[in-house]
Amino acid sequence: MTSALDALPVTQMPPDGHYGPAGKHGVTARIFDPPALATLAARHGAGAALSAAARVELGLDLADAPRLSRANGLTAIGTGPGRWFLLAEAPEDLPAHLAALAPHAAITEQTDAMVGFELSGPHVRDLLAKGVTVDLDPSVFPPGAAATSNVAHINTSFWREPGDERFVFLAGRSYAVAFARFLVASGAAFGLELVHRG
Amino acid sequence: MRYSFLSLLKNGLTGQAGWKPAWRDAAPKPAYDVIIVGGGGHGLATAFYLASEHGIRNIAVIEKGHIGSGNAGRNTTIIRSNYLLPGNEPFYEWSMKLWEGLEQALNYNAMVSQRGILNLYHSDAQRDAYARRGNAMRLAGADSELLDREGVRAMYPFLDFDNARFPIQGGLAQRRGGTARHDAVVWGYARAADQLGVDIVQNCEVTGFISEGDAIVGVETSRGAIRAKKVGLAVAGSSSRVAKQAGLRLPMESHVLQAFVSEGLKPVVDGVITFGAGHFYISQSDKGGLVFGGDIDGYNSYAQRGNLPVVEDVAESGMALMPRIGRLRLLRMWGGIMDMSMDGSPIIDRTPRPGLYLNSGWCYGGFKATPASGWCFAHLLATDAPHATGTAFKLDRFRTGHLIDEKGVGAQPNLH
Amino acid sequence: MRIPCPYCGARDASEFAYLGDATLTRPDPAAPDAADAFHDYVYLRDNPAGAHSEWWYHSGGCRRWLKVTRDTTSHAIAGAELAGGAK
Amino acid sequence: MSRLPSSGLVDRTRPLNFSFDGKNYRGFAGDTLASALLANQVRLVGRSFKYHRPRGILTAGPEEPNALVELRSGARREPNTRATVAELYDGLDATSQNRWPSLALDALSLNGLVAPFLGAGFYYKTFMWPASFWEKLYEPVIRRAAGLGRAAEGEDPDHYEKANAFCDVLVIGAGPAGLMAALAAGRAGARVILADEDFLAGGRLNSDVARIGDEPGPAFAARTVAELASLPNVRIMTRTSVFGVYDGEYGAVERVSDHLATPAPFQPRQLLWKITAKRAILCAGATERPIVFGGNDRPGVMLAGAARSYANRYGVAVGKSVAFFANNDSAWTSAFDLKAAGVNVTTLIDIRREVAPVLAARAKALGIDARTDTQVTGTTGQPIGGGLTGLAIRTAGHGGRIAADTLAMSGGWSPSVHLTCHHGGKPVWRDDIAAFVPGGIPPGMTVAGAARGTYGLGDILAEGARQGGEAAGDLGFAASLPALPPTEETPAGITAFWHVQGSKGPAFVDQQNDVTAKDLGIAFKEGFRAVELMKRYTTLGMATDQGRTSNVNGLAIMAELTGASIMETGTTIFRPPYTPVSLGVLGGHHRGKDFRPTRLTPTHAWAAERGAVFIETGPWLRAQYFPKAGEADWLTTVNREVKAVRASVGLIDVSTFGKIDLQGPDVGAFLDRVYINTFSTLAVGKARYGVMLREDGIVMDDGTTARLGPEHYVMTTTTANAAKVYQHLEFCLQVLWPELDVTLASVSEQWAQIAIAGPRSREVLARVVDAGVDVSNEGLPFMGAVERTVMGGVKARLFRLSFSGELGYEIAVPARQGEALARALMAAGEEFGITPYGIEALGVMRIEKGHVSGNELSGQTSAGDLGFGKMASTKKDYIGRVLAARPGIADPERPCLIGFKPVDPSQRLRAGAHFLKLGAPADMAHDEGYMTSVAHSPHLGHWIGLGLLKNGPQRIGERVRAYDPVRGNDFEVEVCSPGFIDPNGERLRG
Repeated sequence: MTSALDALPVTQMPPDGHYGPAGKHGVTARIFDPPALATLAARHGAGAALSAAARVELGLDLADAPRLSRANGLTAIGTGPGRWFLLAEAPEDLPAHLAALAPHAAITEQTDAMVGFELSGPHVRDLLAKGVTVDLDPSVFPPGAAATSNVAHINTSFWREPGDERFVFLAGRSYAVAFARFLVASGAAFGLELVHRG
Repeated sequence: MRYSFLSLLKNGLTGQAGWKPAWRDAAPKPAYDVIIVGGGGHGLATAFYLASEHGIRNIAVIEKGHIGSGNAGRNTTIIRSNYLLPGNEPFYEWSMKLWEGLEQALNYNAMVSQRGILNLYHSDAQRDAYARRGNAMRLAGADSELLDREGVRAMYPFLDFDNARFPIQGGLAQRRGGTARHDAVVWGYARAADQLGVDIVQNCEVTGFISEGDAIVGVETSRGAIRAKKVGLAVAGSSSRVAKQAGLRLPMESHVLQAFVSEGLKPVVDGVITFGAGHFYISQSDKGGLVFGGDIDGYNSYAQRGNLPVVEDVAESGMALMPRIGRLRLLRMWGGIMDMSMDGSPIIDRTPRPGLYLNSGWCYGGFKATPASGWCFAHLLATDAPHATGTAFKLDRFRTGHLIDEKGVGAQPNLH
Repeated sequence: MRIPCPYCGARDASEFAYLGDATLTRPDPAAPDAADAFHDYVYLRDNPAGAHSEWWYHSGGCRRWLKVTRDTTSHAIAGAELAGGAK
Repeated sequence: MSRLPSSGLVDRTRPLNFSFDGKNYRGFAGDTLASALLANQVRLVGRSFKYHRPRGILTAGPEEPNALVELRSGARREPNTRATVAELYDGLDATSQNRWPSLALDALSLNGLVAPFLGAGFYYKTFMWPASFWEKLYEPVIRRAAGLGRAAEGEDPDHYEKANAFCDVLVIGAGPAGLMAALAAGRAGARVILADEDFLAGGRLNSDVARIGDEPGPAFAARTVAELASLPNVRIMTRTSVFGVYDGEYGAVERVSDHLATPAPFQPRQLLWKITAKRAILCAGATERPIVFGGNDRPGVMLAGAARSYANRYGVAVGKSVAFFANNDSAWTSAFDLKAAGVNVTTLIDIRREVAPVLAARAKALGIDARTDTQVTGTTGQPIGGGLTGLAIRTAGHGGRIAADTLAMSGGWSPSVHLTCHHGGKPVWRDDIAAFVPGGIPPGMTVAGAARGTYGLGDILAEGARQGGEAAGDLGFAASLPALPPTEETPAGITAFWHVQGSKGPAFVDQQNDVTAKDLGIAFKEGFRAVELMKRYTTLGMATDQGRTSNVNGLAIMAELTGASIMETGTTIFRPPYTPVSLGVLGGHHRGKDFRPTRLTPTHAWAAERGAVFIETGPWLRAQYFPKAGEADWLTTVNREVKAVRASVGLIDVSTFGKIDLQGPDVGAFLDRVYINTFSTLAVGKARYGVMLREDGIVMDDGTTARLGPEHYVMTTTTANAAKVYQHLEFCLQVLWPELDVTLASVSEQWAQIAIAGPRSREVLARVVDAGVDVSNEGLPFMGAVERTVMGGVKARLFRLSFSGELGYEIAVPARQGEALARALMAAGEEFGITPYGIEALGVMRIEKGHVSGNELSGQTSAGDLGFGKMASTKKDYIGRVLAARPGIADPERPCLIGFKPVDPSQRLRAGAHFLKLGAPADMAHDEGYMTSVAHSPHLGHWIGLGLLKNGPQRIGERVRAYDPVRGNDFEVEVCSPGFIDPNGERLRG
């Protein structure tokens, strides 16, 4: 029950546009489909071999931590011990691309599983404070930091992009509208611009 | 002293000078026929029924603090007999019958108030489950009614019927359900038991058991050793701790349940309402406070306090059900330690130690059970046989597989 | 209550699922006393007032089972470790 | 008007209009409703709970027991709002409560006449005769008379939000100690949150106006706040009450919009802050106590410190003729301040024989009649409204009278220790200041200033600064303490004193709940002497003010009665919330449709476009059925859908099932341990139905699991148990059998899955698969499972499965392709009249086939109960095997799954009906089970059911009674095989 949500049905993605007081532009949310996404889970005792293979084959430093590593158009996001999301910059057959890692890891196609939300703007952390239970202060959650956590009853994985105040969230596709509603409910006070990207 | 119109009039005219203590603050004697450990509602009711129904009057109720300082004074005061399973329902219906005559039995106004309880359902499957339950209640001689959405609306038009995430489809009503004033239940049983000669010994903590061979023949306490032919435990969330002193490991975990009361208001909610799409139940006390609660916090605890996530969950559920309560204020919250058994149902049984009897496992439903729990435990202590309505509450049912699992969640106490 | 997940960092307990006593070991199902042993394993608990070793599943985070040591009288958490060690 | 000419912090350039009980008044920005009412000489503000006694304004803060109003109206009505903290805004509309017909003339004030009969515990001793009269007569009358304000009249139109904050140091209270603590920690570089419930930071500095350095208190406060505001690492949160100390976090409410008529667009009314702080410094100050004496509740009797606040902060004279009554020095300073502000202070009454000479001298200099060794023994008042007109006093045994319209009293100060007790800490009594100070303090918290019993202003500033610096230092910040300016000190002597013996008229301890000293005497006589019992028996301290002004007096009086010390008597337990918190803010935006997230299936938009009716299924919205124009009711629609499937072909989105990919060399062995049946022998390209148990031997879930490769399986779970099963599998892998090399990945969101069923389904499938994909009976046999492509290169998983009993397939494609697949299937099936169907039709068909579902997987049924006994492997161990063998679980007498049909085919079966043997009485002893699921079978033309019946499978052909009194049904049904259609499964394999 939020004035910004009153007229929006829970069954449809809120339309692109401005939510909140005219003239206020606190947060921009870009909703996107990941070009290609997979989960990578190290096989039993194969963590070291997997890291080595990732370094050799992909030039990617797979940190076993909730952090971002990025190389050659691939971003790895640590989601659990020995587990990562691998996100590609452009559409591709990720399991095929990652085939060299297959001896050391279970690779699972997830391109359609998640919807991305890229959030930026001067009030992005004020908005996120309304749902994220992780401290996002740059001293604690610097660029490149990642987390998997529940936000407003919705499980998400997210990270902070290098550079300006920019965060990317991945939410399960069935929850995409619900997550967008959280953004509208929490962001309208600061002025929220919702746009679909690609 | 009997409470009567005359005694009230006399004291009103004499500046309330003539009242006597409602119960004696007894010192422990060296020995009793029966010692009940635990001066909550269940322990005091047990003593009262032992004295009044079985003629055993050489009884002590020993309590580590003051009577009623545990869950008896920390619950949401709901009484009902809307259980599902044959092991439970006849017992709770017997309890309801005892509630219905309680004040006259005790000469104490415990404000037993049968303003009804309504369990809402929000799906066809839930409706079917409530029909099954309502029919089971009828089979046990209890009252139940299955209402549709309009039936619910007629009772509580202010619930959210139009914009709910989980629309209300109807409800299972038990008109004889309601509430009782929890403290008064404790005081009423204490006073009535005291008048039958029961010693109520406060500030007396059990520190050990006196054994002769396998048999338990008394308790060591902070006020000295007290011997007894039989010792009954009715210590709720402390069951595991006390039983451990007798070398017993119980099918039990202690969990914290929070409860809440709002500022006083003119009447809003007449009976008890429980939400079916979340953990939330609410009623309004005679003083005007909305009394409500939700789920247990879900982790082992002896701390008598909980945390914000459950508070938030309760408030979210409350607002989803009754969006007009948004501007009402929560006045107090507190926590009690629940004796969560492994199948969600109680134990009233002998233990492997002769002379030691157990009354436990009330989960977060112990208040409504108070009279029948006392009745059945007294019956067991007096006769060494279970009362007809409590035969299923065996300690060895986990070994035999005769579980009484109302919720169907298995051996996980935090889910019951 | 914030649980120090070894992988994710301190997180609110609400994003975990609780299972309870982590000192128990699943008995040998082939042992002659398996019926009794499974009864004890599934149903009997020490339920201590004080230090308690307990399973929490980080369902909202790394999806690992953690063995958490927590005081049931104060809720103070002494530590948490991943079940079975990190892969 | 009683606005003083110059003093105060209100903004006299910003007048605000407001109304109380329909009458219009004017105040200023910076006023509370209470200060504005006093400025307008409104002294009668409320009625008490029990006796409906007229009451005025006792305090100037959140401890107010009397001046409670209904603020706003209609759906925004806020009952029991303290006028003393309600910030004035233009157009504020308040109404007095708990009175009828009017505040001045309240009918229920007649209760006062029978007060001698209504002492503590009265209710417990009466209303029992006759028994039936309680609910019919007594209780309704009591309920109507009880309560205070009225709840809002409709759905709360405002919205609420929640937020999380993290900091190094949380400072609670922005008075002198808090400001210095925040300054010390903030300057050191720590992340600081400074929270104060007031709308103006400064605490008592704004009311006491003692000089600090060369400036008055308010100026010092404002300057310090300005510096704090300039520090990027410090966040100042006014209008924010920290209400609870939880494990590792603090709960706080920010009243974002309560000082406005309505919240600004898109702004919440209030915001719940959950603050994680490494350290907290409690600087909550102290609360003044009343003195208990006869008639101490009249409008015009108030706390001395409150009178001082009204004069200094709000520029309001609380009366025309003000007397003071005290046992301590602070009241004297208050009196001097009032006098200095221009208020007519006539008399200073102190119970002490002697006071500090400096105080006596100053009183004399100001022309105040100071009377020591004197007590107030009674009050007189106006006949209507009860406002104070005079005092009866007693000096060394001699009586006297004093005229006064206001009495400012002080029994001393109680440190606000509340938050220190939220983890069970018990306050400790200090005789020297006659007050409880913090005992056990929650981890990470320290206490500074008056909340710790430190009363000298210089000491308070120093303590705050020191603790702020130490907190920052502990966390690794280099702290240098702020300079401490010289302060103007006032004496703080006190002689403990609680109530005036032998005073006239009821002497109130708890003014809101009307608990008198005499009630405590009754509690004592009847044995309710432990503080918790006393509290519960008398209701002392249980009102909306949470006993802030009454608890200590109450237990001190009980201590006198019992002869125990106050420390021995102990105090009641302070629990959250520190001040009452609205339920709306605790719920945040999770209400209405946003109570919980809604999960949408990949084909939701397509189904909506086709006119589907949706139904909540756990978090999901699923298509329930697809009505066509002209169909009379849902049953007509569902019958059509079922018939269409059985006659030709239909489709349904089954994406909501849980889907888990399992990879690794040990998957087969693992599945053998979690399912009762065997999966290690499953051939690649095949699927198998499996049942898993809990360790206690009861069925947990069922579903099909397919083997896509030698080391790759995909499991499906029921919609309801998807998360539970995943968690269970992870437990098995991480805790029970870490040696197994198996990894799990939930792919529930990745794959849209659509089932097509019916004799033409193969033909439909053949049209959507890519060239070369063989879906013939040989290429994709029953229970086949393969990875192929569809719709021109779209990766797909094809399963030949059936829940409906017809030839059927499930096709999984990446979720974004789900809608396209639905459309492609519709196009491919057009010539066969392909029919979309919903979960109702699905349910009908599975019941016709005798398949179990959620109603049977109740968590109470064993594999044997559901007819899966023979599936269980005897060659291996699996979760639940051992305990499933217990006699109570393995008992052949348990109710087992079987089918039912009505003897009279026109009868409608109902799930939830219980089974009784024909002729058996309807009681629990003869209960033989219950109906779990029912459906109208269009194929058979009558209702059919599944149920659990004792010895069910042995009773086929027997008639039993389906007893359903809650719906008025009681008729005979015949036990039959649960396979109502195609019992040999020929359609499936065709």
